[in-house]
Amino acid sequence: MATALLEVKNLSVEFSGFKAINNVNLKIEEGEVRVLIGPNGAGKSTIADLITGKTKPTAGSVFFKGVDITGKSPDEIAGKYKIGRKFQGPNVFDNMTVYRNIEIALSGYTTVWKSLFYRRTTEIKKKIKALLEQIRLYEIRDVMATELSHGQRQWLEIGMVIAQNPSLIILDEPTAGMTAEETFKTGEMIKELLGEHTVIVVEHDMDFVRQIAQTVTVLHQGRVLAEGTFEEIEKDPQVIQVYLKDD
Amino acid sequence: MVSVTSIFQNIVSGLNTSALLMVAALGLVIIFGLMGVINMAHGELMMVGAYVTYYTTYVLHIPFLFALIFAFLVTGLIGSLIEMLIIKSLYSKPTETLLATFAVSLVLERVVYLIFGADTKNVPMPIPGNITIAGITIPNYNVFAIAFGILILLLTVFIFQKTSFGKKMRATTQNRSMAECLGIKTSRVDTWTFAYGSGLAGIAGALIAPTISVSTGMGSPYLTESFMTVVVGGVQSVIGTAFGAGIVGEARTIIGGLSSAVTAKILVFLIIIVLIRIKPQGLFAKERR
Amino acid sequence: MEKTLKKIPINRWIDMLAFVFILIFPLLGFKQFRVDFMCQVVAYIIFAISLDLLWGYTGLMSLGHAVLFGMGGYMIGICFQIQDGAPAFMTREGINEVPSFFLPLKNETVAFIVGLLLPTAFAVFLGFFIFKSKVSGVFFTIITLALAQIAKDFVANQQAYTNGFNGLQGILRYPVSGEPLSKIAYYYVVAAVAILVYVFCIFLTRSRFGKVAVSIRENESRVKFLGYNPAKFKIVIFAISGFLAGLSGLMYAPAMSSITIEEISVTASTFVLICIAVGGRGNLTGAIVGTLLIQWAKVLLSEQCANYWQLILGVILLLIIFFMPQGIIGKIINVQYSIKTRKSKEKILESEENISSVSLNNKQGDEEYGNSFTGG
Amino acid sequence: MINGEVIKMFGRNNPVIVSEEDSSAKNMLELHNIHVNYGKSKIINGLSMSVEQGDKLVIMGRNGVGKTTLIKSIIGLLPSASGSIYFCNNDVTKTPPSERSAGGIAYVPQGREILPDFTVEENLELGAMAHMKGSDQNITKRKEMVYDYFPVLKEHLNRKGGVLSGGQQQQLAIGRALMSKPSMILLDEPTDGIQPNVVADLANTLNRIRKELFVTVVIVEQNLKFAFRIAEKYVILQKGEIVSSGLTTELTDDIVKKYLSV
Repeated sequence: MATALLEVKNLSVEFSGFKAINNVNLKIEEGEVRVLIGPNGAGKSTIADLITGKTKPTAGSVFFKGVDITGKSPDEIAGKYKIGRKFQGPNVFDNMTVYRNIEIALSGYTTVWKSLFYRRTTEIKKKIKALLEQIRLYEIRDVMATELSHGQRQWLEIGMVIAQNPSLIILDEPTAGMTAEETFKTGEMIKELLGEHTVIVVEHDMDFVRQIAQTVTVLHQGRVLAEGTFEEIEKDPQVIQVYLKDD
Repeated sequence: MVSVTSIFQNIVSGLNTSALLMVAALGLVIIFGLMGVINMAHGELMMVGAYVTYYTTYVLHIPFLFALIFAFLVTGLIGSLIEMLIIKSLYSKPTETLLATFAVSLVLERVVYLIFGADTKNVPMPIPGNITIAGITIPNYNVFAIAFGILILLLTVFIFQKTSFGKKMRATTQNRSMAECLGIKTSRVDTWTFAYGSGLAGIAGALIAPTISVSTGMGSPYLTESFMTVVVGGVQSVIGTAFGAGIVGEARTIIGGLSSAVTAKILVFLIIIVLIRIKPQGLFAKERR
Repeated sequence: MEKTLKKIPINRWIDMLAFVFILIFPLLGFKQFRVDFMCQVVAYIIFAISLDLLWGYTGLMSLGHAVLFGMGGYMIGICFQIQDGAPAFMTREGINEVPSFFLPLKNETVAFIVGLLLPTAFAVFLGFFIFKSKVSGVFFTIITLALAQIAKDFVANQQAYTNGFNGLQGILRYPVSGEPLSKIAYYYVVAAVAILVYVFCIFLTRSRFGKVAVSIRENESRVKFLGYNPAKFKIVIFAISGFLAGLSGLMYAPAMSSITIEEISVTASTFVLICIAVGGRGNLTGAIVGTLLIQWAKVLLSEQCANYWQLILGVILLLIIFFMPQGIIGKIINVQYSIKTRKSKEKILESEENISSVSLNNKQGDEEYGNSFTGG
Repeated sequence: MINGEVIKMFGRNNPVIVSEEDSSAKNMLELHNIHVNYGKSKIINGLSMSVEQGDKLVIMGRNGVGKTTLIKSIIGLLPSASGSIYFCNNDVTKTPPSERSAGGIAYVPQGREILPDFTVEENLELGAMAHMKGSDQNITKRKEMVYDYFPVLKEHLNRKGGVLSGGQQQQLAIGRALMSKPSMILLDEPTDGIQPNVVADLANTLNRIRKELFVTVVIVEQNLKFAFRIAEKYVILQKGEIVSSGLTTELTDDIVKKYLSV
């Protein structure tokens, strides 16, 4: 059995006494779409932080394509191991145009030397144009990111993550603060991604999860509570209890 | 060989530098450390304190102690005006705050220049003479300055810990939104806090005034000194700043005694650069989660 | 390449105008001391551009940039002082022989190169310590503030080597084959260097390297997750900025024929900040226009009302901060930007309307809309 | 205390004799079509709601639908982009939280936000400090009132707030809110991270507080059992809009399944 794309082995992290993540094990296969759900404070975003190197774990390890990347710096994980991360509130470059936001995210030119001699070849221009059309922002490519609507800023950041052509994409609540229509469109956009990339989505919006999920992992108080298809999860009494909090 | 007494002499005179440095840095740690406002006019507020002392003692012949209080009130008033008119609308913009307070320092310096003229002023030494203990001579004024410095430190700690203003101020700096929800008018607390910090700068200027020739340009070296002390001591802690002042003051005097004041400053500068790498939040800062 | 003339941003036109003005300035019949002052202003433009790279583009506000400027100036200053043995200020201090570490500076080109490399190396040293640590931007500003204060005291204190408070006089305008350059010749040398620096910075800021610098200013933590190591970029930018600051010092000192500790102090560092803040940061034009405006305002105002000009400068800076935070040129660029994107902004509004309109009608049909999907 | 007739326990400026039955049903809090954004994202879009004096309302909905944002806009931490908010018939839409707190709204935030460096007693005093014109004697009486509801606080008066357990911090936060003698108290997920047994007596205490101090309670809660014991009316949010409301007795299972369950 080929080694999993991403494997998290008994991972834990403690913030001054409080165990935010408690001995979590995860295995994500190449091309899979894994959704992490769970009530607030379950540790969903913390897992994303641990994988992408934003926070260092206190125990356990993260393997990517069989290589131990635990505790490596975010720029190495993003650049060398090609793990792209979309943050919760859209996290883009405000006073740069849509076009420049995508261009800066293009992978392959991240060292000082390469960035000095980068040329915007026609091939790159075609690639950016296709990407901008995919996230429906091509017509407003020379508008500053600050002036986009909330949904459009989320799409811009999704576009930036794709521009990194990562082998693993982590999306942190991509539909937060979106209208129902924008949520649906984002679902379509992400489904287009699924072919070429493995995607981990951290999400609250159940309709959205139903729309895209293959396997769902439910986290509760830093532990994996349940794992399975959306239908299984929906019927799992433990999950319902946690969600209705009538413990 | 450097005799033992002269080492002690250095340490004691170092105390004086530390005391003056502490009062100056206390004002800054409140404004920069707790409020997060980079106040480039801190030196000029000290200068204003010095000129107020000159005017009250030399011209109006008011006793030095009252002159100190008067310096505190005048600079505190100026501080509250600066906060209300300028700082309040720039809270979320650190760069603009820095440039604005720099502009204020230019204006303050010129206004005092236009009022008092170009020539330097000399504040009469309020407590002349000195005493010698076990071979070490200490100017009486230094003893007063050290005592007054410690008094200011204790007073500040008392106000912060015990008075309702102090509690409101600490609540506002630790959790502004929660303080607001408890009914504390945080914008008014900001004005009072900035005024208190400025007042302390005024007192520092007043304390230094008799020991130097007061000129409108005297402010800027103290700005850097105070920032260095706050960085060494710990940006968030009043007590840390007192220790920071002790270290910077003593280091400057002792090393100054051995080689030159400038080499001392360079050494302190290098300590800070290395310190930033190891313990960014300063030596004595409380571990804030 | 549809690079039509209309596409060139407006501020590049202003740059061209500014440089044309600088080039024809000596021919406009101004008195010689005015031309001499403009020569110093052009040297200061190079200095302002070097700081704009660091602060305007990368967001690193240095309050001690004049120290790097001074390193350039003092190297060339010492060079001309030690041409014929120990200068007066050394012999007075009992040093009759030129100290060994100064000897290489005797040669003009060596002094020039050291004047460039010393600030660059110092910037790398400082950058390595500050940028590699997990410390917020404001500490960089404080450290550079302390640097400026200490550098001024150090130079003032080393009477035997730097002639302390009265600085170094008699700095010649790079004599070629024995004769120092004429004032007018040197003016055009400085202007040429300024244009070269400007063109280099246009390339640098338009390159991807420049865009990474801007993205570091905008959102440094985000840049890490795109695979960049911001610390490396910041050190390189600080080094380039140090190099150019040294160059501006090397151009300024001969124009002024002297260099003193005033030019390397906190006041000098913050003065160039005001020029960029008033002009507008992050577009090079602001640094050029800001320096021209504020330097000339300083000279003309201090002639009329010597005691007031600093007060007026303070008030101008306050007005700019409150009413035109992005500076004069920043304002102009924003106007051009909003005109240019008016069309595409209408697209946003349209697309927003059709989004909300779509979601309006789908709200009524919430039920069927939901089910039809899960079935798929 | 005579059943049905509540004499104000301690003299607010105008001693009011109110009996529960004929309490005029004037609306204490009214929200008219408010829109609240967080940055550019529209969290609350066009929400209207009213809360009457003495109401016991619970706000429910899945994660991320805007419950906390709604509470924060009532206390004023988040400005409402449009629409208006009336409290006791005066327009508080633009007033800062400190004025709304002075007007009688108390807020117990999610995560309690106890000031860690202050002792338990200091935390309580902070609650009253901005509302006190009177002398110290008045504060001690209020503290006694709080100890009556939360005796555990009395045993830890000098301990720093930061070292208390979740449950204790919760009781301190509610006690601190009561120190300002509010007429309305907002609680954001009080049972979050609290052991079940503490949750049970929290419900009883809240009911006692409501009855004896005649405080209107608005509570954001996902724990249905707890909510049913406290509240009489409910409101369910989805994507920043009210999708269902009414008496808690009318809350059917399929509404729960549709809007609340996983």
